Amino acid sequence: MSEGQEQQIASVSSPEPLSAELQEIAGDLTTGGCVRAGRPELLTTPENLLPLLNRLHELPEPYSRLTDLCGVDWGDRVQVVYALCRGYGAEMVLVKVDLPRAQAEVPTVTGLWQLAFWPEREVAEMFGVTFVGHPNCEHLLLPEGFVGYPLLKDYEYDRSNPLLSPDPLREDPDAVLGGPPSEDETGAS
Amino acid sequence: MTWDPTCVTEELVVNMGPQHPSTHGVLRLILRLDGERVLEVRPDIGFLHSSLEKIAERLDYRQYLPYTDRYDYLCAMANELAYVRAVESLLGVEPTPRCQWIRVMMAEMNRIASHLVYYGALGMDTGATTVFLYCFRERERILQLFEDASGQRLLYHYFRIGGLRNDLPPGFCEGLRSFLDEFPRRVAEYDALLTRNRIFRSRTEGVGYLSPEAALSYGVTGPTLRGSGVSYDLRRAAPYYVYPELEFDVPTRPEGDVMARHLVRQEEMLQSVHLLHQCLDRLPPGEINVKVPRKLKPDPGEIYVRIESPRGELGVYLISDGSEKPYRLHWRAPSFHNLQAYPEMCQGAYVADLVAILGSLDIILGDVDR
Amino acid sequence: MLSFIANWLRDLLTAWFQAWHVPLVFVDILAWIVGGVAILILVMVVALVFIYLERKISGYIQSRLGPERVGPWGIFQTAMDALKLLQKEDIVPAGADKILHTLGPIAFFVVGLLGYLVIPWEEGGTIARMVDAHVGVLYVLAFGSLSVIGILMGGWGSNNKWSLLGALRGAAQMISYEVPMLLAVVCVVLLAGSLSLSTIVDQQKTLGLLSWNLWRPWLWLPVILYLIAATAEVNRTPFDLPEAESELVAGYHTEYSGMKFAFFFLAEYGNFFLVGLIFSVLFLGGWSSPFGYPDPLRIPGVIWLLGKATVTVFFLMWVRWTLPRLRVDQLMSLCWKVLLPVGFLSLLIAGTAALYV
Amino acid sequence: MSDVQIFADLAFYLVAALILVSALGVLFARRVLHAALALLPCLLGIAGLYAVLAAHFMFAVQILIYAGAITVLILFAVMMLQRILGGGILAGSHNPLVGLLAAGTMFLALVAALLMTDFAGQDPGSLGVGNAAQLGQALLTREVLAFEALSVVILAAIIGAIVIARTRAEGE
Repeated sequence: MSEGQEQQIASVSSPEPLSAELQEIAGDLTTGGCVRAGRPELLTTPENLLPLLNRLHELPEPYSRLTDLCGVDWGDRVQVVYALCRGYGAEMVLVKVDLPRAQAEVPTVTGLWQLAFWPEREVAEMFGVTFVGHPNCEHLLLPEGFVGYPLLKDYEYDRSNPLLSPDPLREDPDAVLGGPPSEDETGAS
Repeated sequence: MTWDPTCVTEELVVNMGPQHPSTHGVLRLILRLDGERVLEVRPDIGFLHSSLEKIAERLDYRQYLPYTDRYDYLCAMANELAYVRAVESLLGVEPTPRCQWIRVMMAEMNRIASHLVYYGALGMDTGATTVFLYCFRERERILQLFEDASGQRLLYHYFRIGGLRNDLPPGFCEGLRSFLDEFPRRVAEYDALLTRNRIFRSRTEGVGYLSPEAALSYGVTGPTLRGSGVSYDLRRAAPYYVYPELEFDVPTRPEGDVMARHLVRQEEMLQSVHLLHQCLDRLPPGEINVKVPRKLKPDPGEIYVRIESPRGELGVYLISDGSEKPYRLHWRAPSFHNLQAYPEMCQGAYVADLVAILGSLDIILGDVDR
Repeated sequence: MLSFIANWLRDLLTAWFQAWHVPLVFVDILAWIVGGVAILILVMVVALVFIYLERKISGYIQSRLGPERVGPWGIFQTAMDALKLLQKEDIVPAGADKILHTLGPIAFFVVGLLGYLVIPWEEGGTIARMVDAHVGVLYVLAFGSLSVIGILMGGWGSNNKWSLLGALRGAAQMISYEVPMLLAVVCVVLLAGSLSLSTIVDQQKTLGLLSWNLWRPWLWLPVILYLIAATAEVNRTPFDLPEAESELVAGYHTEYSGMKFAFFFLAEYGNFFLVGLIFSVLFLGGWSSPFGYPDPLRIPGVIWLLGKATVTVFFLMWVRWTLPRLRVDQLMSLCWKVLLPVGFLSLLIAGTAALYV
Repeated sequence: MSDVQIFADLAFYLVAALILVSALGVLFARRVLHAALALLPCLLGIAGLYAVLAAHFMFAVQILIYAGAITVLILFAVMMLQRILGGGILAGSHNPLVGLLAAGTMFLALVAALLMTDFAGQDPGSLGVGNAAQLGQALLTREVLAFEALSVVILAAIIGAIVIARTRAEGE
């Protein structure tokens, strides 16, 4: 096909080394990296995540657009994957952070991109990752009070246990929503 | 009665949804209102969450395919396209040329069908009920063609790993061509009925502004982004299949309001017509399927595939561990990210604007909640 | 024809009452009751017919069929729907104000009926003749202004925030649009020199079609003004904000079911038809035949009036199924910044015309 | 003419009863909104009185202005205020003494006016209350000064209301 098309047919499972540019700027902040199917991947640690993202942002042609954020459970560790784009172009880099299952904490990137608010909440509720500094890490897709992290590989639905802990929203909506002091003024009672 | 100058008017907290005619599904918006003015909007999502990503880990690659239809039910072809392309890339399989052309054709037809629903729904949201029925009349013809090809009207399951369910049925191209000949006139009709209507213009112009910077930060894509003046279309930026060989424009509008997004979608329908004409003219003969093993066991590895769905950038992140089942599948759902920018657009809006802005985002709750 | 029947009834009753030594004033009272019941039936029938017509016409406009299952062409569909509504459970939401919740639709319905009392159905055929002779126009407007109360009661009494918003919208809208409507009507009154609807019709009957108020250039502004304001008064698209389905679910009648909902619905169509009737009386020559006076075709005036009103109503339906809805602030600025000045201007024009033409 | 007299008397008593009952409703309703709504039949009843007196113009105007506009305004204000003040307005009296005093004075004044007016010598037709044309003539010729003065007062009130609302809105 044409030049611009992403060359991904041949080499999904056979990674190649990183390009010189990425090697140079990211080398000391990463714990590994490769190019898979024409797309660079950088592996980093939670401490180095924000500096790395900042450095990618400061490139002459910056990887400035976060398009996606998701989690992967590798059994012993949980990985958070950030997909960054070079502006509105085809080039894309995946930044991956490995977190130990026992203490899965990673700084939030909501300060850099507004996009991260919801996906981080989703990863938090699905994988049990704590995003340090996230302003509001309540459940997003799952109901309030859901027990467990369903996208972890070892999650088992246990019929004997209830899926939900008591729902604060149902108990006292106003305390949760910060709503008006009382509802009965709306309509005469 | 004591006079309290700090007390202007009491705020009203209202739940819009989850069951509301204009939330386009089960979306709940928590509104804080000052009279008719909106002070704050907080979307509450997840009512349609169906664990599609978890389901993928329990099924093999082929079994999961029908689920992709169900996730964004208005553009099932686009979802199938993204998924099939991801799996084929993992397997190292390239579909035949005819198959690629047909896939692109189906995706573009689905784009028109999806935009038609958007168009009518926005009309409904602003109170013009008739254009909705007109749009469904035209959509019906596309659905009829889809039914001829795949046997299904909404959830097609037409694309298969390595090819298609079947070749185009006889009469399909003629039917499509007659539709394409008529459709631009219909769009002109909608344009006269809705877009150029003064009331509609006053309801949409300057309403729901989204700046390009905010769009970038929120990761807004698709027509919503192009309505903010950013010319970004994956069919152009990172083309796939036969798109590099096709000629089309990426319509953009600089205004960033509801009307801009509306006009972008209207123009996109015409561009799709243009694309479909080219597809019909150049559709090559030949095989539609390539041989793939009965048991699909891709080598361990991962792939991130992006396509331009009617709603924006649709991404599939697929990891294989060498077994028959995907190790992890993640959808980058365009509606999910577009909806996140919604409170930003609603600043200073009226209650009635909320509905129009939501309509202009063209979200599908199945896509948001997955 | 109507007055013939009425006179016959009256003579009969008078004879009976004299025979039974009952004071003759009861003949008048009875006549009023009969008239009231007749109007009640008329409004019910009109509402059913127009709901059916609206469905069929909207179907035609939207290139679909509309109801067609119950009876030939579905003509019994609305009647069946009304029957269905009667059987439905009457639900009063928790925490609602029961009294207001119940009174709302009734008030709306009754007020909607009262306007019919002064419509001149044919020559001299008004039920409240005394009232019409002095202030027919004002009377209609006065009772039009009361219909807000029913909406407010319903919206407030439902204990639903959407209903409340709808009721507030409705009240604000109906009060505002009363002003341009009054101005439009006053223009006609100025030219007629009378507040009586019968007199206004009488002045348009001589040459049939040609003497309609509609053709007088100095009344063209009021015609437009009245149509716009009246559409707003009966809450129809593009002014259907109080019940805006896509925004407020159904506005003030969200929480209504069964009979009460039917009352709201019937009264809405009753009001709608009343607008058509008044428009025909004010601008289309009311009961008079378009072919001159006396009618060469000998068709009863009622038929002409109903026909003219139907045409007006059809026009408004056409508008409804074509246009989108305005927003609240646009609605208000349209009323106060456009219609009101235009109203004053047309008053000026009509006054000048009344003096010099 | 005794039949008509009976009819008129009957209508008068009915209307008077309606006025009294609804006025009591205004006084004793516990919710202020109910009180405001009870005002409606009261005002309609007064319109009915005009109708009994064959003052049709006053009848229509009474409904148009008082029942149609002023009641709605009061309802509006009550709905809004009830939300502003949070707790809702109690429809009780805070100052019964002042109220009693005001009502008593009003009552005395009305009784005095009733006693001083010579009803028998008045021909209702000459007053022209029911006739729109005469009323208009009077307003624009004999009473034009009072009419204009009133309109100025109302204009001032409107401007005042706008000013108050404006400063409130800016003070947020």
